[in-house]
Amino acid sequence: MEPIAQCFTLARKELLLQWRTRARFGSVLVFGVTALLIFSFAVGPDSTALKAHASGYLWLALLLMSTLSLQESARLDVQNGALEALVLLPVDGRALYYAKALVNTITLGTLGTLLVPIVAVLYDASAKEGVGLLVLSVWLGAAALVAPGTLYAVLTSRARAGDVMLPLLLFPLVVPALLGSVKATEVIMLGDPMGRVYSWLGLVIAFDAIYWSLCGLLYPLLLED
Amino acid sequence: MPRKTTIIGILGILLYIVGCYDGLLVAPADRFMGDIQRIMYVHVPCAWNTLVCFTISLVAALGWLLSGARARAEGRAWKWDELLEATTEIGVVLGAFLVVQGMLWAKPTWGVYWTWDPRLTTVAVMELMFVAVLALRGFVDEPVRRATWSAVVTLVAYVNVPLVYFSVKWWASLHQVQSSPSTVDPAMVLPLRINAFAVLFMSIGLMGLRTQLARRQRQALLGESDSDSTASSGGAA
Amino acid sequence: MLTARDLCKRHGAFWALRSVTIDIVGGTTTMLFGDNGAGKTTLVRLLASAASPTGGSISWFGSAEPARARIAMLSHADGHYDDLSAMEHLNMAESLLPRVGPGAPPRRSPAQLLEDVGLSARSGSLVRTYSAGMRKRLAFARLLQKNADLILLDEPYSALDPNGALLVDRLLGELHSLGRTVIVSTHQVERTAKHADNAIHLSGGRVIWTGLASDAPARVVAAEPG
Amino acid sequence: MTGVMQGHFDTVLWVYGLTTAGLLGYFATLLLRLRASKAPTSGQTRVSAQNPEKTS
Repeated sequence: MEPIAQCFTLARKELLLQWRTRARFGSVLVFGVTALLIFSFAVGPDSTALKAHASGYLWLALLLMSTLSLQESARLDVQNGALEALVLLPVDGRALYYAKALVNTITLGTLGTLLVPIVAVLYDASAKEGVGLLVLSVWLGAAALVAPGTLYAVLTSRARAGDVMLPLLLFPLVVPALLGSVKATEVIMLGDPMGRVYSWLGLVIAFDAIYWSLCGLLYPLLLED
Repeated sequence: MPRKTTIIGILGILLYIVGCYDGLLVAPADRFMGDIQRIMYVHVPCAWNTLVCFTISLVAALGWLLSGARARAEGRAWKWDELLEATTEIGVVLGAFLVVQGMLWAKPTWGVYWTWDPRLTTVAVMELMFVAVLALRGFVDEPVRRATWSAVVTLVAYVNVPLVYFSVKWWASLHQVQSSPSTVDPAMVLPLRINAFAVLFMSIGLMGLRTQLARRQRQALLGESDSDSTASSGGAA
Repeated sequence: MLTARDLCKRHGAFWALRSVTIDIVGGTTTMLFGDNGAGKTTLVRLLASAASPTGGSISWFGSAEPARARIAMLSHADGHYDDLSAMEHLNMAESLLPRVGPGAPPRRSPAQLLEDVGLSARSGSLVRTYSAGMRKRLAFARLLQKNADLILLDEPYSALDPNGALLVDRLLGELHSLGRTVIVSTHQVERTAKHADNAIHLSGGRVIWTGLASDAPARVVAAEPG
Repeated sequence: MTGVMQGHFDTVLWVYGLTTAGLLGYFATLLLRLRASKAPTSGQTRVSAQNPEKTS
């Protein structure tokens, strides 16, 4: 069974697992909303400042949620040695990676999309350049967090102090994608007279391209015992 | 008999003394920035050598990942892992100096300790990424797994450095133009070059010591004595 | 079929296996026995290519590369997803496994496998709700699904009730009659000996005796208990 | 040593001092750590790292 077909079977399994553990998805979403609320308390009720930095808060919340959902999806595999059982089946390491990264992106992208209306309400933000573009920037940024995140999660879920290690490894790495996403979302929300949104999105897409390919190559190396 | 890397290290220290003397007292002050510009003679060499160290870490990571099962089984591959641990730590130490120097330079020049200057911000992010590699090594006990995992993370982090630089450059250039020293007077190039080699030689000396320390720690962890794996990785650097 | 030369494996400073050399003939059932910490599980994992040796070499079916499609392992960790059902596990594996070659025996369907291990009644409920014995039965089903030529069982009798143990007896007998090569590590020496051709006694990471399985129980009784 | 921004020589000294202290300090810590991790006793038979049964 060549890797592509294996990848779809594994993706189906991942989606089924995410559906079965959707209670956790809900709690991560509530966590995201709580984070958004707390940012406003941290900044103060000055609505113009909140509105100006709404995209920053959205991405901060997404970043914090990403570690939670990435860690959980890795834990499901490591628990009971399920990942090893698949590796010995044998299943191609890259198929394992892309299936998991794909479903992690769907999860994080959905979480991000659900946060958008909440950001709109809390910070009186609106998408001047269109909601479609805003959701696209959310999904591109989510994919950028997930590519290295999935690679690191399979590693930190088996290391001591893994829950500290994942953000410690992931956050500095995703700085370029974070800058691109925050700026892209910002100009989408506040208006983009000079049309710079595509250059920012281009930065995020470049990050995606590099890490979706590199991490796919490196993931199988982490499966060897 | 001190190993050849230690000799190079001592040579580096001597060169460093000469370079600093020249930079502090002999080279002419910069017409606009005055004496503060002399910080360049330690700042720029540290910057170059930080990148050199992390580049060697990349090579060491690739060396380990591409080493065949036979090389690993016979212990020849450990020298890559030791080199990675050494150069990553030295790179992080030099990077820390860079950040401190950058801040001490920024305060008198721009009145704030931290400007979002793309170079300095890239160094800070690079520092965090490679500190995370060292932290990861601290949390994994099994040597083979630790070697493979840190090699993978080093690869992923290194690829990110140019990306961070350009994205921060775009992101910061919206606020203020990037500052760089005025035209470099030839008399200023000499101390810069001396110190560049001085810090490089010192780094090599440090690598010699640090790889040996890494090997000893691994052997202590594995409870083995001075086994055949050391014969093959004698003078490591 | 399966040979290992000077196999060594260390975890930190502890040598789990000290230069073990074994030669397994195709179609035979070999029993590994010895106290806890003798290195049985480590040896099983190395032979199943679930771990790589610190020293020494293994050759599976004549090649240094493990043909994992032809090797199946039952390990302590059952490898299940708590949030999937037995049927879902087998259906997933069915679509992941390579298509059966022209000459090879056809694979049993998930339903048939669940029938054979006595799990058809609960095949739809999540593994989370299964008892230890039921989880083991699912592990057997997943193991049998592959029709592997080399089968490694790490203490198959553990966590099983009496009729579960009967199931293992039937399984060992069936694999033997199918001419599969089986390596089973166990503490139930007497019971397993009935199904095994020869045996290897491990202690302190070394092979201290090899011989016919029928002679094995005597060694265990002779050795002072504990 | 003329220069528009006079009087920053002390900052320069600080930077040079800290960098030198850092470099020499790092050298010193490595030497100390090496001495602390005493060289393996060469008296022991040289056990192979790959196989405890074989002395290399």
